[in-house]
Amino acid sequence: MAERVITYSEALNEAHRLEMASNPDVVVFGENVSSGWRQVTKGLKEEFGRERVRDAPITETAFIGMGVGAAIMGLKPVVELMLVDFGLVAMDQILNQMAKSHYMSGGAVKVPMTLRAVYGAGTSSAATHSESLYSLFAHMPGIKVVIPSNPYDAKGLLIESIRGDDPVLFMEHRLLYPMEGVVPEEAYTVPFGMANLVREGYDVTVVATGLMVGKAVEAADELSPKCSVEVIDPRTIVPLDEETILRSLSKTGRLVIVDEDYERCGFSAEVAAIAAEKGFQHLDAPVVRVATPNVPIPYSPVLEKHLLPSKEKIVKAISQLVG
Amino acid sequence: MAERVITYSEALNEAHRLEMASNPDVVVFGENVSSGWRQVTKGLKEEFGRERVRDAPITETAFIGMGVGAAIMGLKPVVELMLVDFGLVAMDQILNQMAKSHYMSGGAVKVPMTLRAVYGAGTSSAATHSESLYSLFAHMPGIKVVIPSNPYDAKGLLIESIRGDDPVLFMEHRLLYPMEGVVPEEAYTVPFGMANLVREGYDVTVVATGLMVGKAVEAADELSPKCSVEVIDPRTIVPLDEETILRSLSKTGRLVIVDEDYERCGFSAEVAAIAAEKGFQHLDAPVVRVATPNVPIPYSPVLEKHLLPSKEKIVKAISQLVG
Amino acid sequence: MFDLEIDEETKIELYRTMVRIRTFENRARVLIRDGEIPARSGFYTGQEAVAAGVCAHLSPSDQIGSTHRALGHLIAKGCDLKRLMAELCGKSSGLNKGKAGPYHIFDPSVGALGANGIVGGSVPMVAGYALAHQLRDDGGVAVSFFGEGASNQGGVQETLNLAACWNLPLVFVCENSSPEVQRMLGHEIDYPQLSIERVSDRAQAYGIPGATHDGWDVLEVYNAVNDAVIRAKEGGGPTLLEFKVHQIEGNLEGRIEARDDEKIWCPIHRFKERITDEGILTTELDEKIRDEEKSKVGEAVEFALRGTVPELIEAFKGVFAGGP
Amino acid sequence: MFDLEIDEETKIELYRTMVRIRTFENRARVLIRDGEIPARSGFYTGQEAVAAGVCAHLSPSDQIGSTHRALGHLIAKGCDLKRLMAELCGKSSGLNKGKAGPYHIFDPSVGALGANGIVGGSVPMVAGYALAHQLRDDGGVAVSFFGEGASNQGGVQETLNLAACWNLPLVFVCENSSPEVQRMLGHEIDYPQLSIERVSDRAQAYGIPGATHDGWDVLEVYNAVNDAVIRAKEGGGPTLLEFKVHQIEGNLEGRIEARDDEKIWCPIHRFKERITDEGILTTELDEKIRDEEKSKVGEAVEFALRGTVPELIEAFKGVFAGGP
Ligand SMILES: Cc1ncc(C[n+]2csc(CCOP(=O)(O)OP(=O)(O)O)c2C)c(N)n1
Ligand SMILES: Cc1ncc(C[n+]2csc(CCOP(=O)(O)OP(=O)(O)O)c2C)c(N)n1
Ligand SMILES: [Mg+2]
Ligand SMILES: [Mg+2]
Repeated sequence: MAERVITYSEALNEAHRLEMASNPDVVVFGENVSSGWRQVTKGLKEEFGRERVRDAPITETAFIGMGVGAAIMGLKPVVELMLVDFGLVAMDQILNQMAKSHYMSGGAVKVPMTLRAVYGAGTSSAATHSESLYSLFAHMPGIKVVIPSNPYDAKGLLIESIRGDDPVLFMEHRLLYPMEGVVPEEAYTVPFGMANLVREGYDVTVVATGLMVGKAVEAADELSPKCSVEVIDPRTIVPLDEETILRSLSKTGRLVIVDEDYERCGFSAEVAAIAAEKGFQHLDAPVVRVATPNVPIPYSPVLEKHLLPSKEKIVKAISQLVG
Repeated sequence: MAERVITYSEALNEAHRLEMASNPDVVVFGENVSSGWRQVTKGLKEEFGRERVRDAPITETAFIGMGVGAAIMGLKPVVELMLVDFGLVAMDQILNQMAKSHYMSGGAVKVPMTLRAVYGAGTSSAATHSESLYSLFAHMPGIKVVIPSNPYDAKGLLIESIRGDDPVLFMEHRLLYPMEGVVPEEAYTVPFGMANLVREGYDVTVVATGLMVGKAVEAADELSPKCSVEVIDPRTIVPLDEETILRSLSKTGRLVIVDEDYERCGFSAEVAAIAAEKGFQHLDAPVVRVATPNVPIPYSPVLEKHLLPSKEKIVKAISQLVG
Repeated sequence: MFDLEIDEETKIELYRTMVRIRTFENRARVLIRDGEIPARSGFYTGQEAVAAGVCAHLSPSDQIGSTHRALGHLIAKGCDLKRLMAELCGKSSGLNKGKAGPYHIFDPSVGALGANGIVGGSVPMVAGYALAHQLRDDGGVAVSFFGEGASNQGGVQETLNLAACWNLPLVFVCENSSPEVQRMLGHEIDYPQLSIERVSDRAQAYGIPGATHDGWDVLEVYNAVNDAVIRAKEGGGPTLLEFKVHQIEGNLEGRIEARDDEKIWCPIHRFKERITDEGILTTELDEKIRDEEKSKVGEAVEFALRGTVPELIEAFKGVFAGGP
Repeated sequence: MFDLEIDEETKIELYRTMVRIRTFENRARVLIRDGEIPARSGFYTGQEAVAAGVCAHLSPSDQIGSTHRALGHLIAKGCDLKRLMAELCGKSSGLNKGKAGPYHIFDPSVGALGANGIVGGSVPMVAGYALAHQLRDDGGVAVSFFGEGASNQGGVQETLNLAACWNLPLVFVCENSSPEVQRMLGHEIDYPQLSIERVSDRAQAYGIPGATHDGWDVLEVYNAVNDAVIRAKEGGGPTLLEFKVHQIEGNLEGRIEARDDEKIWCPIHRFKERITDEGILTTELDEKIRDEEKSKVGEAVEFALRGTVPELIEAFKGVFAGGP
């Protein structure tokens, strides 16, 4: 039987439908989620009804907080943040109430909530519509941070998020929505904290997330066979599969981190720090970060492109490191 | 003439008074800032009047945003956030509007605003009243992040913040308020981006901020003369004086970072990453982070103490590294 | 609103709840002084009528969201006094293993979800409790307590709109710590917190019913909440109730009565006079209630002090429910 | 409110401003189609009367804060059309060097401070502009534009309270993109955004004056704003004005008039009829205005296209004003 190919956004839509069909506690809300224009949530209202799929007023604090409360009551809310940038108006609900209620309560309550957020640059949308920001959420204890880089992972990780007992920030790069891939029709899960070894290699380890995974693979293609590049996609940055990264490092001795988020105090810094702490004996060369520099994303496409990590920058970083 | 000794909070109060007296554009607002109980702002209303010193409703988004607007108009607002934790309700105004307006406008507007925030653990105040969080602000481009560790720096850095042209997050550890030190009576500035070499040493470099500077020095005392510890206080983490850190590293070959903020994607990760990238050739041993682990701060004093960085933990980290 | 016929038993219960709260808080003050409770926090003294009058209408399957001044709400909602006091003392026998402290207590077994250290922070969450009742159609209701300071917070105002748009079974209870009293006492206020006198005047801005009452009169509270709870349970949507309160001083001697000059706002004093006049409360009964509550609180203190501090390894446990 | 005697010149200016906005936006649509403007954004078509009627009362030393749908506000406030169009095209000759794009334009020379990509994001900042006027006692005023969706945002509601508490010289202008029209058009709305029909009903919740007007009638806008601006300048504090608007389709042919079925809400069409009836606008004058505006916009397009893209080094410049 031919394997079925669908897009990343279709995979996410399917994950919603499967979980909503099998569990009446799964509810969906956010801005315009019932609109037919929204690829990930379209059709849900028609299939599961206006009670379980609701458009919320443009009040992220109120509706994300409502998600936290609903989760504490045992529902499984999947709440959509139209863009991760807009989450900044609701950070108390996310970083305090959603993230910490379980711990603060000594385990008396759980917050099984999935907060989906679109992210990413590359569309000339400027400083408040282009960010990644996952490092902000990863910095704070209590939130699992998930960044699928392909349709298969998107579906499996979303189902895992919904079924799990913890608050999850689920990040979807908007430029990945049209990406196609083989996706099984049935429900399945991709576990958290298990990196994907996207490509084996021997000379250098590249850790990349989200949209950057594809760029890392392109860079690896371009450098092959001159240089053998191992590409690791952590899939979840909290929890992080340090073992797979360190094991790879013990083989290659070289590390490049490709991260669309800002560099300073970002995920790329964290991986570099782990290497410097726990992988030091393996390191044969300086660690290199290919991240977005500490600059707001400008509107001008040429300026934007100049700042963002790219295949070319990855190739250059690897070449300098290995060459 | 005997040098004058005052406390950290008195130094901050004096900085306000000097700048308000010399510049009518300096205005102060925040929750209860006119109260006689508030050490840093007390007496300002009586001296400079109710127009320039105002208590604001408990609406951080509104009054921080108002500060941004007032700064764009050429005033020099000094806005107080009672605790940095409460800033989470206003992150859009801080991380988007305050931080990015200058860049986004192509330089057409400036935001010379100082956002003062009390921070820090150690008082059994639990998860939403004990955090450091400066890494969240440092992650975002456009905000200078200042953390004075003693009365002299507190006054000089605050005056520099107020006089400067950029938005500043000014972090004051509450346990430092009673700290005494020699502080000149006149106005002076401490420049940003220049670390303070608190203590010279040859065996290991310790980078520490805020309250942790004192703990690092205590640890150095305890280890001396067996082990010679260099202690560096960056004073501002944005901009960061990488040079001083790297120079020290080239001498010691060993690096410990002591940071009260959460470890993951935190300031300690950033310094470790800089070492792994730019100081790799100097590093003789793994970098060590002594930071608050990725756990919300618990109420119980024993649990809280167990998590926080301490002199003992610093001593242990250094001993393992050097020993 | 019609005046409910409130039976004697209910009145005595209301009185008892208020006495319990005050007794508990006064003992907590002593424990703070003695260093057994490691941090200060907000007290509810003077506001007892609100918690008592509101929670008398709720069952354990109804929820409340509370504030930094939560003890009254938690006690009125039925939290176990022993485990509550142990929590304040930071013991592993506390409701939340000593991790919460006064600002973050959660007790789902009685629907107390939860205290909150962020002004206004619990309010959006309460909308989620109400949403769960609405979706399950179980006739439950959720109550959101907050102060007049909190009433201005963005999240609170957003939630008023959202609850109204979705017709959630929610009662907003604003305890207005009485600027009018502040003014009577001659406190200078350069800039007011609130641009209006009555928080409940905001109700119409969300198209929901609202009213202001004296929060020092427990029967007035009881009556007002009755209507709002019935409306919510019957699908009539949210209500915004405001109760004026005056935060009065507690004491270390365990006295139940307020200072003489505070008696006009003291809900316990006022209600005692009333039900004494009505012949419901006799001196003997009053003493019995006070003794009983005192001994319950005494047991709670003993329990708390007997408890052990958490094991150090607990610090790292429970960041996630589903590991790792 | 009394009806102002509005002179002919002012009426013609109002008409001209509206024509300018629509002409500009229609050309921008073409540039988007042609890829000269690299991203889509919100347009103001159908709302021109609000920007024109409001900004006619403001001088360059008064400020506005705007939204994601800013072009109308910016043009009415007097932004240079050339540098505005160049900004949309991402050119270094743009108002903000091509870094802002449609969502973040700032032009302090005319008090346009600024567009904003975050719904409600500019509103607290406008309180700061107003505060500066109040402290300097310079008789200036600040105007905050936002949509009915934004009106629910926490920061917006907080700012209403703050502005009222501090009596700031601020006019809140809510453009309500007309749910009543949506309903007339038969759009199904499961859950409303707003719990009330009229955003201006929230004014009394902050103790300030408020009123709702037709935003498709530029004279009605002009009158309403006149009162609010005078009140603010005279120390009477903030006002909340709501204008109903209907967002209509623009076009690529450069037509000024709306589609036939949209004409009832088209402020340009309506005002043209009115001032034609009044004998103020003749066919010749109308054509002259349109030609003049078309040619100004044409020059703006030329200027924009002639501009160069920013030098790459610019990307890293200007994160801080005071280095490094
Ligand atoms: C977002 C936030 N800002 C500020 C504080 C500090 N704070 C704690 S209680 C309080 C006053 C709250 O006033 P109100 O809501 O009226 O409650 P009351 O204390 O009068 O019961 C403040 C400002 C906080 N905890 N959270
Ligand atoms: C905080 C935030 N949430 C969501 C968005 C996405 N968004 C942009 S415009 C818009 C609708 C705004 O509605 P309204 O305020 O009525 O303005 P209108 O578009 O009708 O002019 C939304 C939801 C945003 N930019 N910012
Ligand atoms: Mg109060
Ligand atoms: Mg609208």
